[in-house]
Amino acid sequence: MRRWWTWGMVIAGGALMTISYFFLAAPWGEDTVANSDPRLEFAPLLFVIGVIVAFSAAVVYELMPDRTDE
Amino acid sequence: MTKYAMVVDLNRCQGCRACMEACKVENNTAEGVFWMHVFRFETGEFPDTRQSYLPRPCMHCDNAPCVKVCPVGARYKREDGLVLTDFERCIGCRYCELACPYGVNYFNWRKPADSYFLDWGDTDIQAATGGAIPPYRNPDLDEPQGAERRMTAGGGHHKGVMEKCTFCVHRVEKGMLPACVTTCPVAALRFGDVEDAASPVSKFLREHEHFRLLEETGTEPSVFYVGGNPPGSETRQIETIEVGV
Amino acid sequence: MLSLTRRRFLQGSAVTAGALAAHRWLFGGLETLARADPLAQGPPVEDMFPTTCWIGKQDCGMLARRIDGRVVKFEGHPGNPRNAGTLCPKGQAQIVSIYDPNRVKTPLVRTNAKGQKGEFRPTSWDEAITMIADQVNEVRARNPKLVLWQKGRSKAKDFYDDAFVKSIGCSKLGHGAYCSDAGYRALEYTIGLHGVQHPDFQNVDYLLAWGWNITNAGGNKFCWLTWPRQMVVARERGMKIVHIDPRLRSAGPFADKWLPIKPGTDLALALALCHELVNQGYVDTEYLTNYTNGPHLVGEDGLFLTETVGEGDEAEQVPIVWSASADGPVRADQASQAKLDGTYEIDGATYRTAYQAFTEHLAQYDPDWAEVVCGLDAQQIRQVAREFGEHARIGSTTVVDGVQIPYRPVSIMSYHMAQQELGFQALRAMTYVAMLVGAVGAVGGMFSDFEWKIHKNYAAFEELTVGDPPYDYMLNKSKYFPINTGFPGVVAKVMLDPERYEVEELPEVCILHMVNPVAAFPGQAEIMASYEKFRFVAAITPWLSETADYYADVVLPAATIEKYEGVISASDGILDAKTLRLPPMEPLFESRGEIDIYLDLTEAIGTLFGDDGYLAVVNSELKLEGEFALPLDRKPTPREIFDRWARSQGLEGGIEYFERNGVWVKGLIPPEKRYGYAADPPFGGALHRIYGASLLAAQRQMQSKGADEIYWRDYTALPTWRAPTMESSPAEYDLYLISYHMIEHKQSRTGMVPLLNELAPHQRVDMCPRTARRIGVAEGDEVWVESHNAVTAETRRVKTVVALTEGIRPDTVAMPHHYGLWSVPESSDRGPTPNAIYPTGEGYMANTADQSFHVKVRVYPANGGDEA
Amino acid sequence: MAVRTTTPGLPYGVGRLTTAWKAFVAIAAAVVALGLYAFLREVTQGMRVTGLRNLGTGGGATWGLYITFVVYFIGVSFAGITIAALIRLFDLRHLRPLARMAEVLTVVALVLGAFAIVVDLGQPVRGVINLFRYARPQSPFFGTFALVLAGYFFASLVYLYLGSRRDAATMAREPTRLQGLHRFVAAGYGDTPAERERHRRASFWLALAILPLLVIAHSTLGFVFGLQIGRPGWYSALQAPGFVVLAGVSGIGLLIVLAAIVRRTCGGEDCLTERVFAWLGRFLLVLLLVYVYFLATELLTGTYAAGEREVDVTRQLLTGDYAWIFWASVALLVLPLGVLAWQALSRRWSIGLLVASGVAVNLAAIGKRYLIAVPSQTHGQLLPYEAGSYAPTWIEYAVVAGLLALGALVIALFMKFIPIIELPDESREEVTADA
Repeated sequence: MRRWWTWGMVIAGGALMTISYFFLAAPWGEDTVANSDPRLEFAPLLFVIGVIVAFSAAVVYELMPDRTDE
Repeated sequence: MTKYAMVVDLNRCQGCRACMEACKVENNTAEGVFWMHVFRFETGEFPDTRQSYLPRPCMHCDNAPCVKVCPVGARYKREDGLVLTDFERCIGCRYCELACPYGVNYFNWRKPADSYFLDWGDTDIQAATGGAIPPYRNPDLDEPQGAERRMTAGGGHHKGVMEKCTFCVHRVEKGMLPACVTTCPVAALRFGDVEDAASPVSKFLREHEHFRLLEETGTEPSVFYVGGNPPGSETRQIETIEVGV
Repeated sequence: MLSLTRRRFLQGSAVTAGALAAHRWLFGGLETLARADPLAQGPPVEDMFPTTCWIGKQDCGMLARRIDGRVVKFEGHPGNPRNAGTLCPKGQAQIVSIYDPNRVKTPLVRTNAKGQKGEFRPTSWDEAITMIADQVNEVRARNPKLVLWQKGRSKAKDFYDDAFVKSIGCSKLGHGAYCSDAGYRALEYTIGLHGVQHPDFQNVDYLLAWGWNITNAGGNKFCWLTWPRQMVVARERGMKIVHIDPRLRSAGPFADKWLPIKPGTDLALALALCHELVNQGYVDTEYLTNYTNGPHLVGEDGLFLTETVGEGDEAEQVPIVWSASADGPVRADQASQAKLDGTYEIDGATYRTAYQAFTEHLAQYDPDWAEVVCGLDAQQIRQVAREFGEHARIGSTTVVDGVQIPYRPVSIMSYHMAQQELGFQALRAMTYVAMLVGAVGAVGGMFSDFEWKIHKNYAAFEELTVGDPPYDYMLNKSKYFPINTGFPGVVAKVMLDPERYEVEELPEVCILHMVNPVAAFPGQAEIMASYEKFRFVAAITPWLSETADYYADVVLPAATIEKYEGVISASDGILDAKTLRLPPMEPLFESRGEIDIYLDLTEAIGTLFGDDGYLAVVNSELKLEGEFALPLDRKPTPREIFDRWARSQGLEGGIEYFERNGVWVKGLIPPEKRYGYAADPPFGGALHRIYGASLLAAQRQMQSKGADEIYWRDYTALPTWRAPTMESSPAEYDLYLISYHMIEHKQSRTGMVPLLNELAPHQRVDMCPRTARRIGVAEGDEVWVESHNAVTAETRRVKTVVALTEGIRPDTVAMPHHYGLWSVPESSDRGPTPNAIYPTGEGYMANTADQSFHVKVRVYPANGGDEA
Repeated sequence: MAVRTTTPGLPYGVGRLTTAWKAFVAIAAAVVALGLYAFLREVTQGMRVTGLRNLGTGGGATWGLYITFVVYFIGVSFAGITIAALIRLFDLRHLRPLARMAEVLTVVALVLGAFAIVVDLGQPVRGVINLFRYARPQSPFFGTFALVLAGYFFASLVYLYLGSRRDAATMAREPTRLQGLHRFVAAGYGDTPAERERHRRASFWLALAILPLLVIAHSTLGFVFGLQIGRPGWYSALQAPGFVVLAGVSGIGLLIVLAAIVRRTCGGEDCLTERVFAWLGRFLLVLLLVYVYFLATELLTGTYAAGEREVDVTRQLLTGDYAWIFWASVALLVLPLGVLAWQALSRRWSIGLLVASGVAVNLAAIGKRYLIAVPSQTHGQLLPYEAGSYAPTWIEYAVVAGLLALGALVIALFMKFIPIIELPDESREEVTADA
């Protein structure tokens, strides 16, 4: 359970970072006109949220109360 | 497809700085701001002295460093080659100014109302102008431009945002020439579509040898110079503009 | 627009004011355009209204872009031949002048003593006008000439101010003596045209740009903008420019060859060039024989051998020439094959032709001699002479519009060359350079006007009358200045010491029309002292000029561009065109156009109506006759005056034609009018004077009436070199000071335009780096520039900053002739004007009473306490 | 089980407000207020109140003191997290007393860094909004903003928090005004072996995740300058590594100073032993050596084969307007280097000298950051503009002082809630018992 959550958040956070950074933020490449606008507004915010989620995993990992004795 | 470019004929330029003045009035730029600047140069020693002039608008680079570094995409490049500043998005970090090797960016260091030479608050003036500051205020600058409908630098002259030469986008979109080009008494400035092989500028460029400034930096400027030489290490500036802003 | 109306709406309640403040703080306070009428809905009303430039010299055509009736920008008028849609920096910047809060807003009356910073009280137009009228009438009753009307800038046709002068019969004083008058007189004397040298840019191949400030100032007839337009095209055609000037900057990159001549030695160079042209055989004998007084026989007394023809009043002196066919003396008007050169015996007396005298006179002036005098390289002088002669293609002709005309594609462009002690003679000698190769009035050759109209002075100068004292205060027809156009510097000296000049009556009332002598004229000290002497001074000016500030009893606020003025020539020398200045908006404040002012003033004086009144003169000046004539019993509006003029010219709709089109292009100037050779009679019938006998005659009269040498020494038949007076200053005054015009300013009249001050903020002294090293100063250092008057041993100095350039002779320093203002806050603290250290009067003016802008100075660091 | 501490009540002065402390806090608060006032003036009147001006015809520098301190603060943050991470990774038990103050230093420095960026913006509020809204990965600025200020900051925060739980739990047993807070922070930490094990593991992986982040973060900061071909003196591959190392130097330097202060004021003599300082000293020495080497190579390239404008800028540093700052900074780097080397060789470490070195290298760091930012603007124009000049106004000094004071204030407050030194635990006792 604890592991599930932890890894879940790490992966989710990482995914969010990757996606927002590479696909939702201002596009890369030659298309000069387009790339002044992010594909999705507030994509950078998503990136930051991704960071937060990923690192929060550690908190969850430690704070999650034990259900049953291992 | 259109791609605008400016061609400066250094064989004609008289260094009179009328273009600078036309720019200032057309775009209502504040004290100490020269979106168009004309260098006056000198080389050699008496009596073998050579003097020359070099107008310096924004280069509207195809590979514009300012566009690259802008953290929020306020500085953008248009399909038609114009490099503009969305002054409603600009956060005033001035990174573009540092990235630009030509020194064409001008930041609004203070409130526009404080930056226009004289006291336009004068009641008699106000009565005549309805409070426009400056009194020669150009309404076009307050309108969004282009397909993007973005407020290009020039409008209300925000405090704390970056601005620069827009190739007079508000005129160009009306089918007019930039103010500097129109006013040049000796037609040293030319402007037009370089994608269109039949356009006068394309033709002129084909017929004349030309160079661009600081090509080694790979910025691919849209401003071409015909005649004369790029400034070298022995080039001295004379009659420099001293700005007290 | 929207956000504006929102803002205005928000300002309704205090609550939303807070919200607004927050919004502004958050988003940086977007300032949007305030409309003339804040409640106006919909997009602003925009239009383009034609008018003409007001700030510069030549009144370029303009379109005023108006938003809701407010002017926001001036564009060049595309249809105006002079500027074809373009404008110079001043033309662009003048928009600020309209809205300048520093303008004189109401008529002012002085409340403190003169000779100091003025204190004024605002008053009504009526009171101001009445005060002036009373003063004028009081003096007019005794002697109208004691009213002095003084004019600075010439804007448009001067009918409305001339009419004032004529209708009240007062004296008129212009500013030409500081401009190019000596040159105008020289050309009127030599070829009969009113103007100085300029080329036929459509055809010229080789141009001597002689002191022509190509990149910064105007030229003959046009201001800066039009000449360079033609010059750059000519260069692209292959024209070469030889730049003769102590400063390179005036030609910048356009000098193909630079002759950095020593200031004040242009006469020497001109003579040397003539010497070379003659020696190398570049002489157009056909022209010289047929169209100049070269063949006329000159006796040992230096005067022409003449024969009296006719009796009594009909009697006239006809010069004699030596006829080759008759091999004897023959009347010039009957001679065939007159000999151009040679010395001949007639009744035991020897005579030589004027041309012979000229060439013998030239013998002393070879390039090696000039090398020393002018500080140039003799070889370079020879080369220029050769190239000039070669390019002249003597003997060739070409066809223009079906007319065959001699083709001499070499010319001279000189404008303010006359502003030197030897100006008059220098300009004559320079004209000879063109005359020797027959380039005057030829295709591609030397011009001085656009139509071959002979000026009345040509005939007048045949007999120079030297009258007896007492003289009038302008010293007209005096033993001091037989040729004299009216020189404020002389008037000042006369007013300070009338006995010395044998003058009895001095002017008492002065009306300053758009003129600022205190700041704009050299000899500042004398000028200022002289205005103390006026009993009453009235000034018509848009800004409080320094002269008005110190000496005006009444100041009338003149409008800037927002007024009617005209008629204005829009010709570019090729097309003939006319335009008017139309007000793009109502005059701001209580200011008014000059025409309105003079209508009221003459009405108050009582000279507006009637057969020799103001309106009558206006009618004659504008040639308003019959139905177009102004009725002489009703005060017209300026618009009506120009409407009648326009209709008299056959223009549909009268003034509305100009309100619609801005400019009236009449068509090409035909070759018969442009080219002297093609004119009928050729050159307008004026025989070109290569030998000035009447000058010599005048000199003898002056001597006989006891004038000092300093006055008569330059009245010589042939231009004769002598060292300028300044050369006798002590050795420590080791530098020449010259002044020049910057493109960013216009004399003293743009000092209050902030947009221009931004480009050229303050005074400076241009100096060669090696000179600076010698003096021990660097770029930007403060220095004293101290001038020395070689006649009075007086010294004057000003403090300014060093500007280094390799484009100036090491023995010369230069200062822009602008700045030195103090009355308008915007214009003050921008450094001194060189006029404060230029001496005026004897030794520093030409023999024609025209100011010299040359003086010896020393320059030394201002650091240290030598405030002595 | 009672925790042995050198003082009665809560350990390391937690919860005890001495007059000296109060005075310090009062002064700091006052300076913060001053800085805030200066900043508000800047916001209302525009940045004209600063000494910054446009490049080129403006004849000034558009980035100045603020950016200098952005770079400096973020540099400082380096130290904390590195030390902490190293301690976890290599289980350097004797250094554990340093861990928390290091972490606090990091978090605070990052906050100040963020603020320093904001005060440099012409449109501060809009800046905060638009960066989250439009920030472009293509802009080196993005790296600084997103990676450093977000990721890096949050990582350190988590780190700090998890590390504090145990001490919070320990103190929560004492019935004090802070009990509630400590309970909350402890979040039910029972110090069971399982929990300890989990904490050990979590910290290990965090540390592992942070170290690369760290390098990236400081490199991107370097790229902000290093990628600009248009600025002589900036365009250099060495910028990034240079930034990382100088960051370390300033960070460790400041950590030494902080540790010394804590040792003096919170009675940490028992655990902040000379051994700890010696280790810091050696670490600083190594980083210094590396940096001085970079400096030399940088100078060489700047003078030797460089373009004419590069040389121009370098000349300004060596002999021109900026020479005094440059040589002062160099001295402040080389002298400590000597001192530290001597101490390392003689194996005798004086905390006083270490603190002096720490202060010195930090001044040097600030100087160097300034020299990276400014001269390339005033003397680095590629077109022949006149050389410019830049002098900060009192507004800028006040704002910067305010930021520094803010940092000091936060740390001072923190010390009164959570012990700035990790409490010793049984494992440590066992170690000492065995010894």
